[in-house]
Amino acid sequence: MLSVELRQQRAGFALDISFEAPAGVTVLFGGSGAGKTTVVNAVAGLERPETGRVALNGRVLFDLERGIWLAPHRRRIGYIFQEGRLFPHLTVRQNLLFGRWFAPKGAAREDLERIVAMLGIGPLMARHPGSLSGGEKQRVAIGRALLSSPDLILADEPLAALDDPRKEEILPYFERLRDEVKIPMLYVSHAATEVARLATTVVVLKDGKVQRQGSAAEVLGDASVMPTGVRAAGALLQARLLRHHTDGLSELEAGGISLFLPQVMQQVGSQLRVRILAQDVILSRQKPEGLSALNILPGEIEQIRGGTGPGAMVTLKTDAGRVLARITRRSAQALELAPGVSCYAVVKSVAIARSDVSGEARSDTPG
Amino acid sequence: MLSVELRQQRAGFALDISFEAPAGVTVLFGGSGAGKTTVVNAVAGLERPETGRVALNGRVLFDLERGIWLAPHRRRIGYIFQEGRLFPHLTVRQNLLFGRWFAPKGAAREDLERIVAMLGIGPLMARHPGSLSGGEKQRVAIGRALLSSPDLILADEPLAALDDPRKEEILPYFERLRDEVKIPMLYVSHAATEVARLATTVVVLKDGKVQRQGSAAEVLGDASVMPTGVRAAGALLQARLLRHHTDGLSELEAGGISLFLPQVMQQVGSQLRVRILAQDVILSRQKPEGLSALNILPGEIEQIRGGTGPGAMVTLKTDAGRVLARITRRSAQALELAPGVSCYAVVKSVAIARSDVSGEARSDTPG
Amino acid sequence: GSAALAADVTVFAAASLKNALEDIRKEFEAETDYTVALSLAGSSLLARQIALGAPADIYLPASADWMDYLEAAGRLVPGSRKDLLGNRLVLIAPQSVAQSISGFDDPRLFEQLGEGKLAMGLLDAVPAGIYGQEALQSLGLWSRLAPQVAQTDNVRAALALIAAAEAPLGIVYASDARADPRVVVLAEFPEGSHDPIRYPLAQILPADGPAVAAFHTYLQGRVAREIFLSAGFDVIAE
Amino acid sequence: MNWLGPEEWQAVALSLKVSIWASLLSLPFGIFVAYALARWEFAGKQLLNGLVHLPLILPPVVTGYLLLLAFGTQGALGGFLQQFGIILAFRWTGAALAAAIMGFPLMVRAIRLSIEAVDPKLEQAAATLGANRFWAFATVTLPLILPGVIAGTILAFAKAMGEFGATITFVSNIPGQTQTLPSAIYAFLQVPGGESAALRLVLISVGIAMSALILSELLARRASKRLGGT
Amino acid sequence: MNWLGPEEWQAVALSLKVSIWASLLSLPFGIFVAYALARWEFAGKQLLNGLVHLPLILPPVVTGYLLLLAFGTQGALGGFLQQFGIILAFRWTGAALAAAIMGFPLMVRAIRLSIEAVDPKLEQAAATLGANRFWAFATVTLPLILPGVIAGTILAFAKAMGEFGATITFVSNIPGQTQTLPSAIYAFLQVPGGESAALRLVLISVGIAMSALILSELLARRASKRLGGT
Ligand SMILES: Nc1ncnc2c1ncn2[C@@H]1O[C@H](COP(=O)(O)OP(=O)(O)OP(=O)(O)O)[C@@H](O)[C@H]1O
Ligand SMILES: Nc1ncnc2c1ncn2[C@@H]1O[C@H](COP(=O)(O)OP(=O)(O)OP(=O)(O)O)[C@@H](O)[C@H]1O
Ligand SMILES: [Mg+2]
Ligand SMILES: [Mg+2]
Repeated sequence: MLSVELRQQRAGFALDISFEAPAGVTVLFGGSGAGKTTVVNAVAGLERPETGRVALNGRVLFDLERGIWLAPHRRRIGYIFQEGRLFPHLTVRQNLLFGRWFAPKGAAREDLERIVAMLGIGPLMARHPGSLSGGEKQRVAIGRALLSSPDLILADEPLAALDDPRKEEILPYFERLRDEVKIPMLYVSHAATEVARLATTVVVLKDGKVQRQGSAAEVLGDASVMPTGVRAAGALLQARLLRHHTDGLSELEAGGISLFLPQVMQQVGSQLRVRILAQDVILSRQKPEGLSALNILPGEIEQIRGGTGPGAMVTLKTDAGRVLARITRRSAQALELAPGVSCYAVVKSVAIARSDVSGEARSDTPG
Repeated sequence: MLSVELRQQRAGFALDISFEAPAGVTVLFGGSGAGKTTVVNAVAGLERPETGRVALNGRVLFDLERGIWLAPHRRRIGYIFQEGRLFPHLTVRQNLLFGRWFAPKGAAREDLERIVAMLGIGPLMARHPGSLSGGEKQRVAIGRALLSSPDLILADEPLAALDDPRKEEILPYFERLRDEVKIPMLYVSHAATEVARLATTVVVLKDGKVQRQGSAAEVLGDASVMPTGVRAAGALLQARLLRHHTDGLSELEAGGISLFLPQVMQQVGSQLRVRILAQDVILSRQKPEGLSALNILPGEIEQIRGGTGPGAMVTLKTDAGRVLARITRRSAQALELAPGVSCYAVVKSVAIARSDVSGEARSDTPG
Repeated sequence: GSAALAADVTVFAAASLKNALEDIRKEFEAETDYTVALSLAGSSLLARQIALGAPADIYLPASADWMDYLEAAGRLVPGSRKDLLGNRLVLIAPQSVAQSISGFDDPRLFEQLGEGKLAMGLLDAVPAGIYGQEALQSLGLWSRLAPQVAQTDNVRAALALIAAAEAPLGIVYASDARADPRVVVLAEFPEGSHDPIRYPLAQILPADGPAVAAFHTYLQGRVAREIFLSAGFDVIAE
Repeated sequence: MNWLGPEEWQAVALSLKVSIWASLLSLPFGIFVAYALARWEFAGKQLLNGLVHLPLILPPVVTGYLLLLAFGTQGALGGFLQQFGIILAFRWTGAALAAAIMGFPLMVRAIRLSIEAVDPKLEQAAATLGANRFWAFATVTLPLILPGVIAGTILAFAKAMGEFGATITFVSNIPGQTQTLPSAIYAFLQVPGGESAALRLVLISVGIAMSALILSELLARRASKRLGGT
Repeated sequence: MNWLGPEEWQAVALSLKVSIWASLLSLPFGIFVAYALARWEFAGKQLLNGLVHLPLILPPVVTGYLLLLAFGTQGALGGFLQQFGIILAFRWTGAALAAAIMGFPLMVRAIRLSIEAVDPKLEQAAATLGANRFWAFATVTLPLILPGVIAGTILAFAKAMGEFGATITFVSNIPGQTQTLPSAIYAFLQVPGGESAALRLVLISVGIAMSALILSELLARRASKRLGGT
């Protein structure tokens, strides 16, 4: 467990936060200038705040009121920087093993082979960072942080400098990190996809304050705190993988309702989290027939919120969990939607991107 | 008109291409290492290929067989670099006016005020690049290239280093560039969205060869050449803006069919292009009733292509144009879809992102 | 000297004596089993080094001042100081542009100089410069020549200026002038126009061992005398 | 101050004049050579590099002697320059030349390193905006290497303030013309009892050069603070 | 070769020995001082910077004289060192000290500039991986500044090969003991007919220093080619 308490005054910016990060991945979420990097750097010991206290599993990293300030190299924290910061004069192997030279003798050692296999960087071992692509660099940076046997992993927007295909290439490695390696992680991001896929807990920062803290499902379902706006809002459903069909679809079960998704690379029986974007959901009053969409969830409308724009956000209570639907106000009127009205949510299988499904718990064989 | 002919041999890579770029925006599209940067740099004169010829509006920039090689500063080409490459010691204003010092006396001068207003960088004029955000830097870089009175604009993945919100912030400026400034542009990208929104012509490069060349609609509709895969495939419809409704929706007309979209910031009467992603389209055999989706396009199935995965790509001929739908093979069988069968395409208004609609022709008042 | 490499005798001598002293050293080493090391530099520098404990056994500077300085500092072996050599001061010109003059009252002296420079050692610091100024003053030429004097940090540098014909006139030692074919001697300064030029010799405390005494004596002997004379010095001793 | 005689004040003034001219006049050459060494590949690059460093390697007297042979009134270069009324021998101008040459390696080193730290892609960007090589250099690279240029100039200046061997060999010591501070210091050290006078001059010389160095550090720091990122 | 006498060979050998020791022994100090100047803020930083540059500013004779006063057998430091059997004055060790001090500003400059070019964020990264300051420097910064370290060392070496004024003043000019190449050249230039011998020695000295310089350029280039980006 990580407990953080910080205060810091800068021209035009005041940081004053306090939060506790339980085991798993805590995503620090917030817009530019919210203070995310400041928090992470203080935890790592790279910047000294005015006052505050950070403790990790009971070990005090600093407590400025008591005059305690541990040097960064004594904190045993693996930091994954946005720009990688690989050592250009060392090979990938040497970069990976760098932290090991300095790890205390008794520290539990991550197995190099295992990490290398997990990150798929075996073929790069003899190369220098200068010749790696952005995505490859970040994978090596992840490995390097892991192999220093840290008690906590920090990651400051590790994907921000990458383009979409490369992001998609790295995200699964962070999932594996969460599920296989089980080192607590503080992960800075301002992308909802990353929150949805990785977060156990989300801490939303705004202007140096904690605006909200909660589980990923809670925070993502709340369009008001999503800094990237309404397009990123969506529901997180907990589902269990029932079976893989021969036509390439996977069948999941959530609260007794079947969901069909393009093949999910997980073992039958695993618990999954499925993110369904509000804008991908169609609502229907009658049970739809003859539609190509395979997922139809009956439910009852809980809430309708309209904004200034043409859209309305409908919360539908289904047996699978709450589903958000973003529809036009015109449709809401035409269908006479109101709280208490029962209706159907229609979701295409193919609308659920692979990046919106992720394993919830550790599966024994990585996909 | 730009005509390009290049040959270049490198260890493990051979470039041998020839294409003509008509007026408007030509997007050079292709995966990493396809040779895009090599082409653009040769056109700009920053790298000298082994042999080849490039002519711009009849003016020969180089013709290595005839021993002609114009120095970069004589080519009158505005290059927008991926990393901005602003001059760190100059203010934004000085950066913008840099090219003007060197432009030939008689050159048609872009108006500083107009460009600054267009790019929304008025408040930044006195600042230095070091204090700008990534998106602001790129806007200044665009302005700097424009104000050098170029005959051609080159842009090498100008958005690749930005994250999504910032990309979304810059793309409209490139649209305005295309529509308002009318300087021909060669734009390197590997993002389908950018192709869809900007391209007049697309040149697809693969391993140093031109794999395909055609209009944006042709190339985007072809899943086989989309390097980012099937998820980016979609149709481009030509539509005319009919009216703005009071509930925030805009009504468009395409081949006699009405389309409802979230407010489009264009003048009534403008020609627009609307990209409809194949994965956002639901197919129905009966005319759907009581659905929240507002756009329903009747049509006839032209082709069904199945792959190895669970999906199938259905081409539907509608009065508005060809629409692509990506559905599961299971649905295709359940609905008994086959070429010649008539059915309905269902598209949610809100599924059409603002980034998927763009003005086709010049509109007199920018939004 | 005390290190293993060190020679039996270390001589600190004015650099202008290099050729002669090296010849003498060779003869001396051939005749005896002793070895001699010559440390050649400016007289002032050597004197200061000796005052600060340099391992010198014999000091042979180009002027009496610095010997006086060491004597006052109590560094000399009592009774070992002798004036060993003398020298004469000459007026020289570049061989290529020299006009012959009949004496220091010859007006062609000024023709020869023209607008050019009169090269000589530093007037306050280099012995040849000090003697030269004194001589010109006593000849009544100083006030006319002073504005055109170019001072160098040693006599050889002055000679180099004449040899390169950069300066049309110079004042150097006879011993320097005679060896350089690019210069000609126009006139020799008369005895009495300046203090006698003396190269004093002395042993430095603590002079130990027979080698030092032997070389001290040898420098005053017949062989050394021959060599000094042929190098253009006057030999004073005996 | 009355603890310096008029000749000594003259030496101070002359040393300042010589050092300022030496450092400023060699600057364009220093920048050019540094640029060539940093950015271009050409035959004889190593030779040029060696030549630049020569004054560092040679005993100063030798450098002075070579200067005398080349730039004296009888020397080939000296004779050539004389046709244009430029006389170096026995003039303060010659002292400036000697000081410039002795400081040149220091200047070139400092500037070259700062050029190597500037991304050549910025010059490419300037080229696409219409600037030819010269203007791209003058408007982009030069302002960016200003800290290095300042450092190099001041280093050359400081070196010039202390230069003695080459100067006195080349232009000798003529009070008011070529008697710089180091020559005066040397002269004082040659006579018994001259130490205190020499010390005074040393202090003045060190004071001037140190002030220049500290100034250059401050200027360079300010210049590099003005820049942020690309 | 028989165109050099045994004494001259001795001078060549001694100069090499002195220069190698001078440049290698001052290297750790040079790196430390360069690092302090590049990365730390501390009171007296400008003073340290000035002190480092002092040998550049002072006439070499003055530096040598100050060394003699401090490290001579009568000097405070010299007396102190003598207790440990370290004698510098009039020994080749003293020549090495003088050469080291004269070359120190050059070495520090070169190393400092290359340290400033290394992103301190890389050291931060090393710290998060458990490396303390020393190890972060030794394993990250040091390898990255290798080109600068090589350049600085070779510059100091070249300077040492040419150093004359401070050396002859501090340790005199005793053949086989303290007579370095420049001192031998000087002595030859003081007598008629010595020029050709002096020229031979100059050529040897230049040849050695140039080879070292070219070698350093090649080494530095190879070292920096090994690196690519971050
Ligand atoms: N070194 C600094 N000195 C002064 N102010 C700073 C410094 N670093 C950051 N700030 C300011 O502190 C505030 C918080 O910055 P911080 O970098 O922590 O934000 P962030 O949430 O990481 O933003 P981003 O998403 O842009 O990385 C901002 O207002 C920023 O301008
Ligand atoms: N300077 C160079 N020397 C040798 N090979 C190079 C050089 N620059 C690029 N290449 C190679 O040439 C090929 C084409 O590179 P280019 O940079 O043009 O590709 P690209 O299409 O721009 O790729 P990306 O999308 O990654 O920017 C690649 O195989 C690349 O490795
Ligand atoms: Mg940040
Ligand atoms: Mg590229």
